[in-house]
Amino acid sequence: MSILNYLVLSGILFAIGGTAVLVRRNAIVAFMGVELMLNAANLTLVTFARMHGDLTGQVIAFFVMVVAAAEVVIGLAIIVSIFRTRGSASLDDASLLKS
Amino acid sequence: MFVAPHIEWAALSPVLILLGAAVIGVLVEAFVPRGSRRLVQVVVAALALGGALVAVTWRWTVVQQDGPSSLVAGALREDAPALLFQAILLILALLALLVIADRARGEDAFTPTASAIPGSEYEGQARRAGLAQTEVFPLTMFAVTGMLVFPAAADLLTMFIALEVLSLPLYLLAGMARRRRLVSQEASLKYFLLGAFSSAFFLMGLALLYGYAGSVHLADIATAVPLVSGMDGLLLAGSALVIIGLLFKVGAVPFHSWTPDVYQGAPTPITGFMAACTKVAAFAALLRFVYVVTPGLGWDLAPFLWIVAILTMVVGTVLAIVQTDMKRTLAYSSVAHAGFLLLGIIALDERGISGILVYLLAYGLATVGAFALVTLVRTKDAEGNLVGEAGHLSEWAGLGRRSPVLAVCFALFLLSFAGIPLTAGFTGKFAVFGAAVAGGDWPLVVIAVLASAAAAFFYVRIIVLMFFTEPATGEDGSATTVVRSEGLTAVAVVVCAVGTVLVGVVPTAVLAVAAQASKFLL
Amino acid sequence: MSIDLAAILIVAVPLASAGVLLLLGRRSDGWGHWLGVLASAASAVMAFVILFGLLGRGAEDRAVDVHLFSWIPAGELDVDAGFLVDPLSATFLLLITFVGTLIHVYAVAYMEHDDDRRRFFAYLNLFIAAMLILVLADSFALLFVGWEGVGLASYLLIGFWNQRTEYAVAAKKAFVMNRVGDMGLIIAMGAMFASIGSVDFETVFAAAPELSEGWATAIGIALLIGACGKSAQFPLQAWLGDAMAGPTPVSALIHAATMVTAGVYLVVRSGAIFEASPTAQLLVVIVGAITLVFGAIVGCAKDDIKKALAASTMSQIGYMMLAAGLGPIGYAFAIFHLLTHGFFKAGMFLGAGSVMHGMNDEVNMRGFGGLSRFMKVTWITFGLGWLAIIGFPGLSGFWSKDKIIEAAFVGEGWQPWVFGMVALLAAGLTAFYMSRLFFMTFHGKARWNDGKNEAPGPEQHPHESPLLMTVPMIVLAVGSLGLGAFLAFGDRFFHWLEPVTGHAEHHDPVIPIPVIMGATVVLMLIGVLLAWRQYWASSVPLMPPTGSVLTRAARRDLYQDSVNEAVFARPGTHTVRTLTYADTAVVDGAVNGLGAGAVGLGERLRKLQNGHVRSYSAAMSVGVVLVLVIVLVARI
Amino acid sequence: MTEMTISSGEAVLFWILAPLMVMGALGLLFARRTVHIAVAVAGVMVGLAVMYIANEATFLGVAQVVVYTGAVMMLFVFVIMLIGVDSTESLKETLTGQRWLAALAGVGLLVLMGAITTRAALPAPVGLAEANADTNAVGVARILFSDFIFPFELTGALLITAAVGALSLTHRVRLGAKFGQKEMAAAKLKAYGAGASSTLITNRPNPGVYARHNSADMPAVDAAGEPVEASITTVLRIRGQESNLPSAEELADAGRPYGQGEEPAAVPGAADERKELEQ
Repeated sequence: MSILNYLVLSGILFAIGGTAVLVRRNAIVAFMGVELMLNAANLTLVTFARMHGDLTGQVIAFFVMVVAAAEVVIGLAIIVSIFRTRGSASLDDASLLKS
Repeated sequence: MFVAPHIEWAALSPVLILLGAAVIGVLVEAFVPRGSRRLVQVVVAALALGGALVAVTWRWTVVQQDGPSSLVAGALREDAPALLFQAILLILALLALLVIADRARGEDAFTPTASAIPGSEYEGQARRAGLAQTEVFPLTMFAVTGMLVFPAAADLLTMFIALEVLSLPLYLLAGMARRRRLVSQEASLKYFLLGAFSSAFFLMGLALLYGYAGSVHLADIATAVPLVSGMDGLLLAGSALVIIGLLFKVGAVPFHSWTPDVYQGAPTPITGFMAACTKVAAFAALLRFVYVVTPGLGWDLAPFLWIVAILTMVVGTVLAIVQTDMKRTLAYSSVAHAGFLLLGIIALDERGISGILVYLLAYGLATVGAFALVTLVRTKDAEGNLVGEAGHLSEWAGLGRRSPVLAVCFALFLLSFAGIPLTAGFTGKFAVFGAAVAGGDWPLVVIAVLASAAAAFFYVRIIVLMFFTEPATGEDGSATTVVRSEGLTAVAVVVCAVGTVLVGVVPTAVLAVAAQASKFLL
Repeated sequence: MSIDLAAILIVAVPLASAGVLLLLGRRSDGWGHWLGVLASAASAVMAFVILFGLLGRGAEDRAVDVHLFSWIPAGELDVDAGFLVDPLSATFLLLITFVGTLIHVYAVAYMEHDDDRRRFFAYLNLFIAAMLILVLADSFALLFVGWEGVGLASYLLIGFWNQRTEYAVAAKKAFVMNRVGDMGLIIAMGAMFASIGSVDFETVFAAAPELSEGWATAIGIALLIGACGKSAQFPLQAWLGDAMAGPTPVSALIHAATMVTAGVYLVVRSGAIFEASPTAQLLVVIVGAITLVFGAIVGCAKDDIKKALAASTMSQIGYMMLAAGLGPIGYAFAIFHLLTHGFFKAGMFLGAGSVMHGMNDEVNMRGFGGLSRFMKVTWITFGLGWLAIIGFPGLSGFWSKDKIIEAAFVGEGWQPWVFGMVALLAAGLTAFYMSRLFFMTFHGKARWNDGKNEAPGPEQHPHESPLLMTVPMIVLAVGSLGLGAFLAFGDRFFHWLEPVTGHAEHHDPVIPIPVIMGATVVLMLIGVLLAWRQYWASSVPLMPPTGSVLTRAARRDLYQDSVNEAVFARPGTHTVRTLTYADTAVVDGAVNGLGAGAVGLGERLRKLQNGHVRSYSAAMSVGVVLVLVIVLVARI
Repeated sequence: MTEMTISSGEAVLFWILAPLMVMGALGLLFARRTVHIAVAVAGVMVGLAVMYIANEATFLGVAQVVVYTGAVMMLFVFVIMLIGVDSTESLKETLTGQRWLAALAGVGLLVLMGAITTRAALPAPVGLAEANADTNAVGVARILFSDFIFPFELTGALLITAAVGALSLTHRVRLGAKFGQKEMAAAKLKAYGAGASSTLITNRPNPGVYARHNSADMPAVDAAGEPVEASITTVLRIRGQESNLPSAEELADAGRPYGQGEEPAAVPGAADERKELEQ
C-alpha cells in the first residue's frame, strides 16, 4: 500500500466523471459527473499534500469545494430555468443552436 | 508563528475598485427604487471602469519606475505586461459597457426578467411593467474583476479562482437575451456545462503540477523544472491540462465548439463583451503560464501547440466560410483569430508578448465595434414591428445604400479582421507573425498567411453583400432596418472605428508601449 | 518647392480630394468631378516639379528619401514610412499623374450621364493616390499598402456599375485573384525579414548580393507571384478580361497605363534580388514569354473591342516582364516600353470608349466597320496608337519594342534563341490582331444598322465624341507619335534611369541588329497585310465563323479566307479554346477547387457542430486524450 | 523530514472503501433513476471524506461531509425533486458514434491518468505529522490566511455572483395585485354570476361513505341514488382508480363481515393499483 493507490483511485474517478458528461443525457447527471471530476482532483491534491508534507494542497482542495459550491448554485439555477421553459432537463433537447 | 501577510492596497486598487463597484451594484439592486436603478448602475459601472483605468495607468508609471513586484504573498504579479493587458481589458470593457447599457428604441438587449418562462403571460406583464434585469451590471463588473485578476495571477490557484470569477457571471449573462429566449437559455446551459467541464481539466492539471513541484506558484514550478527529475509525466500532463483549460476560454480547436453556439445565443452586447474581453484575459494568462513555466519544455509542448494552432486557424476559417448567420460568422472568425494569436504564444519570443498585446487591442476594438453594430440591425415584419436582430447574412444585403455610415464602419471592422493594411488588424497580424518568424515558426506563418487570405474571402463577401447587392424583402414582407441607438452604442462604435484606423495608420505609439511590456519577470 | 514637399503633396492632394468627395456625398455632386480633375492635375504639376528638381541635380544625387514617420517599430523590425524619389519613381509619377489627369478629363464627359459621377471621381482620385504610394514607397511594407490600395480602388471601380451581377462578380474575381498575388508579396516580405531582417529597399538591396541563392530564389519567386497577380501575367491573368466590365476610363487608367504595370515596377525595383538568383530571373522571362504569346493569341480571337485590347495589354506587359527578367540590360527597356505603352494603350482604350460612346455602348467589333468616316478624330488618334503598338518605324512603340526584341536575343545557350524568336514572332502577331481590331472597327463595310443596310440591331448614328473626350485622345496620340523618338534620342531615357537600373554592359545579340530590325518590320508588315486581306478587303461575317450556321455565300467567303483561317484564326481559336479551357480547368479550377474544398470541408466540419452539447464535450475530451498522448508519447 | 509509513489499517480501509466508491461512481454511468445516482454520488463523497481523514486532512474531511454531502449533493437532490423525483432516463444512445467516443475518452483518460501517476518516480511521502503539529485545522488556517488570502477574498466575489445569479434566474417580482383568499372568493362569485356552470362556489361534495377499502375513490350519492361525479378527485379518475357504486347484490352482502364475501378485486382500479405495488 502506498499513496499511489489514492492517485490511481482519483484517476479512475476522474475518468468516470468525464465519461458521465459524455454519455448522460440528463443535465443534472452530467453535471454530477463534473462534480466527481472536481472531487477526484481534490483527492489528488490531498494525496500530494501528504506526499510533500505541505498543507497547501489541502488548502487548495478547500478552495475547490467553495468554488464547486458556487458553481453548483449557478448550474442548477440554469438547469431549473431551462426545465421550466422546456419541461425537460435533457441535454439532447437543447440543440437549437447549430450550424 | 503566524505571520500576517502584507497587503499592497495601492497596487490592488484597480481590482478593488471594480470589486467594490460590483458589490455596490448588488446593494443598489436591493435599496435603490426600481425607476432610477438602471441609471445608478450604469453610472457606477462606468465610473468604476474609468477609475480602474486611471489606477492602472498610475500603477504603470509606478512599475516603470520601481520595477515589477509580487503582491499579497505572491498571489499576484504586478508587471508591465499585466498592467497593459489590464488597460486593454478596461478600455474594451468600457466600450462594451456602453453597448450593454444602450437602449435603442427604449429596449435594451436583455430580458425584462430572467426568471420568467419565455412566452408566458408573466413575461408579457414584466415587459409592459418596464422591468429591467439590472443585475446585468454588477454581474458584468464581477466578470471584469475576474478578467483583471487573470493576467496578473502568479499562482495557479489564483488563476483558477479568477477563471471562475470571470466565467460564472458570463454563464448567467449568456442566458438573458431579450428575444429568442430559448436559444439564449440553451447557450447559457452549453456554456456552463462545457465551461465547468474544462475547468475540471484545468484543476486536474493544477493538481498534477502541485504534485510535481509542491507549489502552485508559477515561479516555484519554473524553478522546479530543471531540478526535479523522474516526474516529467506529471509536469507535462499538468501543463497540458492547464493550457487546455485556458485554450477552452480562448476558443481554440478542438475546445472551441461552445463558441459559435454561445456567441449566437447570448445577448449581442454580451457576445461582444465576452468575445473581446475574455479572449484578452485568457490570452494574458496563457501567455504568462507558457512564458514563465514552459520555456524549458519547448520541445515537448511544441507539437501540441502547433497542432492546436493549425487546427484553430484552418477550422475557424473554413467554418466561417460556410456560415449563414452573422453572429456565427463572427464567432468562427474569432476562433480563427485565436489561432493567429497562438502564433505569438508559440513564438516564445519577447516580441510575441508585444505582438499579442497589439493584436488583442486591434481584435478587441473591431469585435466590440462589430457586435455593437449587429445590435442595431434589426428585422421588421410586414406591419413594421421590430422582431429582432437581423441574424441571417442575406438580411444584411444592401445595407450600404440605406445606412452608409453603419455599413462603412462595419466594413472597416471586417477589413481590420482581414488584416488589410492601414487598419489595426494589419498592425496586429504583422506584429504577431513577425514574432513567430523570429521564433523560427516558419511553416505556421505560411499557414497563417494562407488562412488569413482565405478568411479575407468571407469578409469581402459580407462587404460585397452590404454594398453591391440589392436589399432583400422577405416573402412575408419582412425587411431589415437599422434602429437609432440611444447614443451610447454610437459612441462605442465611433471610438472603435477611430481606434482601428489610428492603430493601423500610426501604430508607433501603441507598438512602442507594447514593446516596453514585452518581458515577464519572475 | 522642395522635392520632399512635392512628394508628400502629390499623394496628399488626391487623397484629400477623394476624402472630401466621399464625405460630402451628394452635396458635392455639382462640382465634384472638377475637384477630382483639379486634384489630379495638381499631382501632375507636382510630378513635373519633382522631375525638374531631379534634373537639377547630378546623376548621383537623384535619389531623395523623404522620411514621413516611424511606422512599425516592432523590435528589430523597424519599418519607417518614407518615400523614395528617384528617376524610376519619378518616371512613374509622371506617367500616372499625366495620363491619369487626361483620363480624368475624359471621364468628365464619358460619365456625364451617370448619377454617381462624383463617387466615380472619388474612387479615381483614391486610385491615383494609392498608385502613387505604391511607386513612391521606400520599403516593401509601404509598397504593400499602395499595392492593397490600388487593389481596393480597382475593385471599387470595376464594380462601379454594380447594378449588374456579372460586373460585381468580375470585381470579386479581380479582388480574389489579386489576393493570391498579394499573398506572394506577403510571403516575400516574410522571407526578407527572416533572411535579411528588414523590408526597406535600402537594406534589402544592399544585402541582396550576399543572400544565399536559396533565399534569393524563394523571395524572387514570391515577388514574381505578386507581380503576376497584379500585372495579369500567366497563370494569374484571367481577371483582366473580366475586369473590362468597368467603365472605359477605368480600363484605360488601371488596366492599360498604371496598375497592371505595377508588377513590372516591382520586378525592376527588386532587381537586386533577382540578380542574386538566376532561377528566379529565368522564371520571370518564361512567365513574360508565355503571357506574351498567350495574350497575342487571345487577342486574335476576341470580338469584344475592350477584351481584345485587354488581351493586347496582357501581351505587351509580357514584353515588359520578359525584358525585366533579362537583368540590368532589360530594366530600362521594360520601363521604356511601359511608358510608351501607357500612352498608346490608354489612347486606344479612350478611343474604344469614344467608339462605344458613339455606338450606343456596343462592344462587338463584328458590329462595327467603316467608322472612320463618322469619327475622324477618334480614327486618327486610334490609328496613331495602332501604328505605335505594331511598331511602325518612327513611332513610340517601334523604339521601345525593338529594344526589347534585341535584348531578348542577347545571351548564351538556348535562351536568346528561344526568347528572341518568341519576341519576334509576337511582334508579327501583335501587328495582326491590332490591325484586325483597327480594320474591323474603322474600315471595311459598315456592319451596323444605318437604316439602309440589313444589319440587325437598333439603328445607329455614329458621331464624334465631345471635345472633353477628344482632347485627351489627341494628347495621348501625340505621345504615341513622338514620345518614343524623343526619349530614345541619344539614349536619353536610359541615362536617366541609369542610377537605378545600373549600367549594363552592352552585348551584341546572337543575330546582327539590322537583321532583327528587318525581320521585325517584315513580320509586322505580313501581319498587317493578312489582317487587311481578311478584315478590310473582304467582308467580315457578323457572327463568329466557328460553329455557327452560315449562308452559302458566307461559306464561300470562308473558303476564300481559309488560308488565313488555317494560319491564324482556326489555330487561334483552337488554341484560345484550349487555353481558356486550361485556364478555367486549371487555374479557375484550382481557385474554385480551393473554395469548393474549403466549403466541402466546412460542410463536413459543420456536421460536428450538431448542436448537441454532448458531442461538444466528446470532442473536447477526445481532444484532451489526444493532447495528452502527443505530449506524453515520448515519456511513457 | 522523516519518511512516513502507511499503516496496514489504512490499507484495509482503502481496499474496503475504494471498490465501494468506484461502484458508486459507476452508478453515474449505468443507473437509470436520477435520484439513485444522486445518492450513489453522495456515497462517493462520504467515502472521499473518510479518505481525506486517512490522508491526515481532518479539517477537509469534515468540510467535505458538511459542504459536499450536506450541501451540494442535497441541493442536487432538491433540484431532482423539483423536476420530478421519479424521472428515469433511457440509456439508449441517440447520437451516432457517441458511445465509441465516450469509451475512447473514458478509457483514454483512465489509461493516461494511471500511466502518469504510476510511471512517475514519486518521492517518498513525507507525511503531515509535522505540519499538523498544532492540529490540522490550525495548519490549514495559517496557510489560508497568509499565502492564499487574496484568492480567499476573491471567492467572496464568486459567492456573491452565485447568490445574485440564482436569485435573478428564479426570483419573480410580483406584478399586479396580490391574489389572496378574498380576491379568489370574489372572482368565483363573479364567474358564477356570469353563468359559468362549471364553477362551484361551495366546496366540492365529499366522496361517498359506502367504503370498503378507501372512501376517497367512491362517489357520493345524490338524492336520486345517482353517483355525484364531482365528489371524486380528478387525480384518481385520471389514474383510473375510482370505484363504481356497488351493485344491488353487493349491497345485499354489505352486512357480511369484511373478507368473507367477494374479493375487493372486483373493484377495477384496486387491482391495477395492487399490481403496481407488487412491481
